[in-house]
Amino acid sequence: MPEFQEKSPVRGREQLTPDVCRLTLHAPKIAEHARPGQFVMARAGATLDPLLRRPFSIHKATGDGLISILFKVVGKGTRLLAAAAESVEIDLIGPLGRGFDTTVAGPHCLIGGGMGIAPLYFLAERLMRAGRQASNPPVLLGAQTQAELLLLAEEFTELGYPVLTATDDGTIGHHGFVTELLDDILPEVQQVYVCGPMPMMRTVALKCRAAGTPCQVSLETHMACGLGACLGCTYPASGGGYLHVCKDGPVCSAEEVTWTL
Amino acid sequence: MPEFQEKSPVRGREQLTPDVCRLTLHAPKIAEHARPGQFVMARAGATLDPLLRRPFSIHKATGDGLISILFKVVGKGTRLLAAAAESVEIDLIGPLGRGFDTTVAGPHCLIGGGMGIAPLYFLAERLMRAGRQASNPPVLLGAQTQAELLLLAEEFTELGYPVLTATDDGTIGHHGFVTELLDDILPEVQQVYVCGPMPMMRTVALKCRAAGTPCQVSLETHMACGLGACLGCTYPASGGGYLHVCKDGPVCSAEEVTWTL
Amino acid sequence: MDPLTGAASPDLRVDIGPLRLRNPVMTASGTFGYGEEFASLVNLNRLGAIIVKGISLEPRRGNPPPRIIETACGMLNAIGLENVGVDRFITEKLPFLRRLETPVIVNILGDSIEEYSRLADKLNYARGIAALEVNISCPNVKKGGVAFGTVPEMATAVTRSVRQATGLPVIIKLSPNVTDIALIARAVEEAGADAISLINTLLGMAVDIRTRRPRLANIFGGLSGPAIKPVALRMVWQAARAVSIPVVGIGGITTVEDALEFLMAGATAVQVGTANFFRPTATEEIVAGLEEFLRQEDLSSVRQLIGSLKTE
Amino acid sequence: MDPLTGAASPDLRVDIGPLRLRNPVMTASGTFGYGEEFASLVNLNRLGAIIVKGISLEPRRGNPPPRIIETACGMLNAIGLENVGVDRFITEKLPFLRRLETPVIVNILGDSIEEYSRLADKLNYARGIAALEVNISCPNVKKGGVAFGTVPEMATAVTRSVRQATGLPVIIKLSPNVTDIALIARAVEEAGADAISLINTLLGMAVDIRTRRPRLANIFGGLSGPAIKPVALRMVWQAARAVSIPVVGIGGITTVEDALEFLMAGATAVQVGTANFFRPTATEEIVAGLEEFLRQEDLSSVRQLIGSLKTE
Ligand SMILES: Cc1cc2nc3c(=O)[nH]c(=O)nc-3n(C[C@H](O)[C@H](O)[C@H](O)COP(=O)(O)OP(=O)(O)OC[C@H]3O[C@@H](n4cnc5c(N)ncnc54)[C@H](O)[C@@H]3O)c2cc1C
Ligand SMILES: Cc1cc2nc3c(=O)[nH]c(=O)nc-3n(C[C@H](O)[C@H](O)[C@H](O)COP(=O)(O)OP(=O)(O)OC[C@H]3O[C@@H](n4cnc5c(N)ncnc54)[C@H](O)[C@@H]3O)c2cc1C
Ligand SMILES: Cc1cc2nc3c(=O)[nH]c(=O)nc-3n(C[C@H](O)[C@H](O)[C@H](O)COP(=O)(O)O)c2cc1C
Ligand SMILES: Cc1cc2nc3c(=O)[nH]c(=O)nc-3n(C[C@H](O)[C@H](O)[C@H](O)COP(=O)(O)O)c2cc1C
Ligand code: FES
Ligand code: FES
Repeated sequence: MPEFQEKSPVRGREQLTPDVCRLTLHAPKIAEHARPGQFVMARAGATLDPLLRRPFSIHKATGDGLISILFKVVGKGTRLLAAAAESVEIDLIGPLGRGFDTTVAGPHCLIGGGMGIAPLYFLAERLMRAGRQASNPPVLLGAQTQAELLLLAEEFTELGYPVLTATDDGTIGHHGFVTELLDDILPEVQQVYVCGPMPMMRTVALKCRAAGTPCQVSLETHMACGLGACLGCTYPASGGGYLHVCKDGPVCSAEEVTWTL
Repeated sequence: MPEFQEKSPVRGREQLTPDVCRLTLHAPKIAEHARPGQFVMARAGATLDPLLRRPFSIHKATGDGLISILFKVVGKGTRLLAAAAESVEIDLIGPLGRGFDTTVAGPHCLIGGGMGIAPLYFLAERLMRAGRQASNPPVLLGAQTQAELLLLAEEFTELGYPVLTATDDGTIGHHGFVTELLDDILPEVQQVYVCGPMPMMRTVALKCRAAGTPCQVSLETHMACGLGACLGCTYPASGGGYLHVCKDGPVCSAEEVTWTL
Repeated sequence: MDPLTGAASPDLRVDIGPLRLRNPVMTASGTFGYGEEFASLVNLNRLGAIIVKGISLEPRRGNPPPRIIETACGMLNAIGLENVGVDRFITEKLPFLRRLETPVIVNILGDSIEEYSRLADKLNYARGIAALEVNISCPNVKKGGVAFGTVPEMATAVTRSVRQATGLPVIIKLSPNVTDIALIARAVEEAGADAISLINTLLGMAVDIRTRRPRLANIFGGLSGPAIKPVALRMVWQAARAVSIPVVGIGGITTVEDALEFLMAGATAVQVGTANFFRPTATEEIVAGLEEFLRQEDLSSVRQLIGSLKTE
Repeated sequence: MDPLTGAASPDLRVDIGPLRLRNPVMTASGTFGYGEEFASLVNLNRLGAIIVKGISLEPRRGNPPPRIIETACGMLNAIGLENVGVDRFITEKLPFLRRLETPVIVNILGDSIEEYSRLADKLNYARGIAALEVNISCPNVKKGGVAFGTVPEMATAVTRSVRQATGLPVIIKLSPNVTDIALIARAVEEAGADAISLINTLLGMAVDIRTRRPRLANIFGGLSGPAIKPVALRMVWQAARAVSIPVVGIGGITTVEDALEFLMAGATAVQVGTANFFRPTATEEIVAGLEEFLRQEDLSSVRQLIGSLKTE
């Protein structure tokens, strides 16, 4: 699989909430080769603090050489990225890792929680493009509060997906966990794609297991390289031993993973 | 002597040459108490790389709570400062150190080389304000090339000082060292103030010694604290032992210093 | 009492052997001068203790410049233990410190066992000293031999001699440039130390590639600052498990989160060093941050955090 | 030949004992996988040598996660020496490496002297290996005892056994977690090492203050990256003065300036570690930068820089 390092100028910056930011970057090679579920390792500026690149799912990849990342400011690295002005160059490596398997037939359900929504947009767009929209159950999107969801929900709708939302504070959609929306839908679907916090993915994975529905999850671990070299990004595999999330994932079958939180 | 820590928003930014920058900062307490020759310890951003504050002479201090620093981008710290956008806060400590003795009577000559011009403007302005302009010999300003000098020379002229310039490349004024301009002037003056690279200050100091004219120099050393605490900023004193430049200086009598370069 | 909520303020007091501190945040020797230097920027009475620049029997000039150089997230220093000497310390520096409510700990250093004990003895007669901290590391001073703190027998000998010479609480400050920190920690505990503090700086070096010379006139310097925090924390944890006297954690501490890491790893108190240079209010901010953290976690005393690290 | 000026290209060749390298820039073990991982980002044929992830007799799973954590200008890792084992290395990884023009150095590790010598023996029979680098530090693996590299006698024993088991050049990779690096360096030189490399990671730790647990499942981790450069440089200088075999410098090297510091301090070659993670082209950039520096300084060979530090 081809991997590229590109110095990618910022071409667009949107502040979705005070701490959620979307950057659009010019990275033609990455954009061309990216598949849904893959990620980039990003670095802003020349400082050695923060030292390591930060992993971000590819949120959008378009024909004009642009990709987007959607992220929440949680620490030093994301703060630097969020502060990057127009035309500042972000150093990207990508596309990395194993993406979603989009070849599975039949109705599918996409479930995103928080920033886990990021890769799902790219997935939804490609599934649509592959002509898979017919009579799909809704995309399920969860977040802490309305502000995080407004724009994103609209974009899924524009793609042609029905959308159901849930918020922790009830400001929009279902008041509670997004996973609670799955029960009604699960019987109709033949494939679940989920990305979000681990407890959420675990709930979805266990529901899918009970229903016998295949489920693909997108894992998060600390990563130093993203290239399979540091062996730092391990996650316990169901068969014993470890998955290396940057190579064996980030997208794995829920059955490959140990769910012992 | 009062010292303050102020989070000082950038109120103005001028790019004099591609690598010389002037920042105007809102630091009312520092501006109020600053005396010519004193400096600030500055820090931009929250990164730990660079770690230490950087010392800069106070270039201007005005009644409206503003101070300016004039600096050349030479490394990480100055690069960060030069990149600071309008209203970004720079963390300043100041005013620090011993400034120029401005109580000396009689005609005086100010000699600045490169960024050593920075504190001399503040000095010139205060000397003028104190009514010391009468029949002064010219301010001598040296730099590598014209671009660095143009605006600064004009500002000294506006203060009412005659200005003579010298550049390494001869693009403006005397083609050669600014110190070469001193010989004609030295006999008329009773006090020399000099700030610039060490070899230049040494030449001036030795000329002044030969002529019996008192000379004040502004020293530069690496500084960790600027407060007299780390004892890192030493410079060999003429009497043996060391000067602590942040407390005993930066301005010293040329006779206090060992000139053994 | 919290002025807003009326709730009792969390208790920040800790005991370093016989010495009770109002809070566990001290200044590290050599990074806070003699206290006065920070008087206009920091409320000195908010600190747990002030540890002054290392004092020797005679004044010392220190090393030739350059003495300091910045490194990635750290700095190297080769000050060479410049100080005013014990006599001028007592007459010129101590009077200011005595007026503070904050205990003053005097950091001492010497070239020989005798020098340490004579220093300890002299300081017995000075009013206003709460404890001695004994620097047995001195990596910056070129003394024919190895540093006291790298050989257990030598560390024992210094500790014994200071212990005998003074009635003040004795904190032995350990060098990190050793294979087995627990060994040295146990040695000084057995020799009578009331507490240990660690780490002093890691021995380092930097080269100027243009001149092909060491960047420090002394060739070697001591590495300090955030860069060394992981090493310091590891050594504090190892030392705290090896001894039963209190351990004072030092090394790269800049924020309240850093301080909490050290307390949880087993430190009874912490010292803030290099951070004083670039963030002079670090100590005060850490004190405030500890109170805040205790409130958030609903704890009544900082002592509940000490050594609270869970490792299985 | 410089294509533009027609001037002879500066000579970057160096000898690591019997092993001649095209240039002195290698990849540090554990930070470059088995080479393939970087094939799409780096021109592997530009490198002086590739040192692969440490190999043991049997495959190892390594430590439970979390295994890595960022620190100030550095990172802690507790990979636990996960590797595919020597057999799979030879059948699965070596064929790719063999096709490169760049020499391959295999980093080996073991739990016992016998394991080291059996590994060395096995690798004798594999084609395409230029040298062995022997990791005697392994701070991450919880083995009842101390690390081989911290006790001169143990370091000597490992060196001897590997020396006897192989005809390949043997580089012994030293642990920095010792009081006296020169002592260990001399011990392994006397035991027959062709070269030494240093430093491996500094033992460190980090605490998660919310969970009050160590951030690494293994509690301890190895500190690497720019943060440790001053310590590494000091040790390289000390080791280079203590032995007459070549010294390979490692620790925080990220830029050509860093590499030059190590060469001047006495390293014959350097290894780039953590920098590969955040700047995968670091090795190539250093090679180009060395050529450029030699041109600027009008030097014909990089060997003129080695140990060129002036100290008085
Ligand atoms: C494959 C993958 C895809 C991701 N996609 C997205 C995305 O699309 N949008 C988004 O907002 N976030 C995403 N994350 C999480 C994102 O990488 C972290 O939020 C980010 O690294 C935090 O960096 P920081 O410096 O702001 O935080 P800090 O806490 O200061 O980071 C310190 C260290 O911890 C690591 N780290 C911290 N949080 C995480 C985390 N949740 N996962 C992995 N490493 C972490 C950092 O990479 C860094 O090494 C993804 C993570 C992975 C592994
Ligand atoms: C009292 C005083 C006043 C100064 N006033 C000015 C001024 O008005 N304008 C200006 O352009 N420069 C001035 N300097 C020099 C200025 O401080 C340095 O250029 C600046 O610190 C370089 O930082 P850097 O991170 O860009 O460079 P780096 O080389 O990356 O800095 C690395 C370290 O070296 C120190 N350092 C590097 N160069 C110098 C230097 N020349 N003097 C002291 N320390 C240095 C830095 O502070 C830092 O600790 C002054 C220095 C002193 C001591
Ligand atoms: C400039 C400087 C001077 C120091 N002087 C002394 C000293 O005189 N005595 C001493 O015991 N430690 C001295 N130290 C070591 C510090 O007290 C502290 O142990 C070390 O810097 C690690 O902490 P830090 O990383 O917070 O700075 C000095 C450190 C620095 C940076
Ligand atoms: C993730 C990681 C894995 C490592 N694995 C090994 C190893 O298997 N064998 C070894 O000898 N050193 C190993 N090291 C140590 C490095 O080779 C190197 O000595 C050390 O990281 C210091 O160099 P640096 O600061 O450039 O990274 C590893 C380092 C890291 C960061
Ligand atoms: S992140 Fe380095 S191996 Fe996965
Ligand atoms: S800069 Fe710290 S004492 Fe002068």
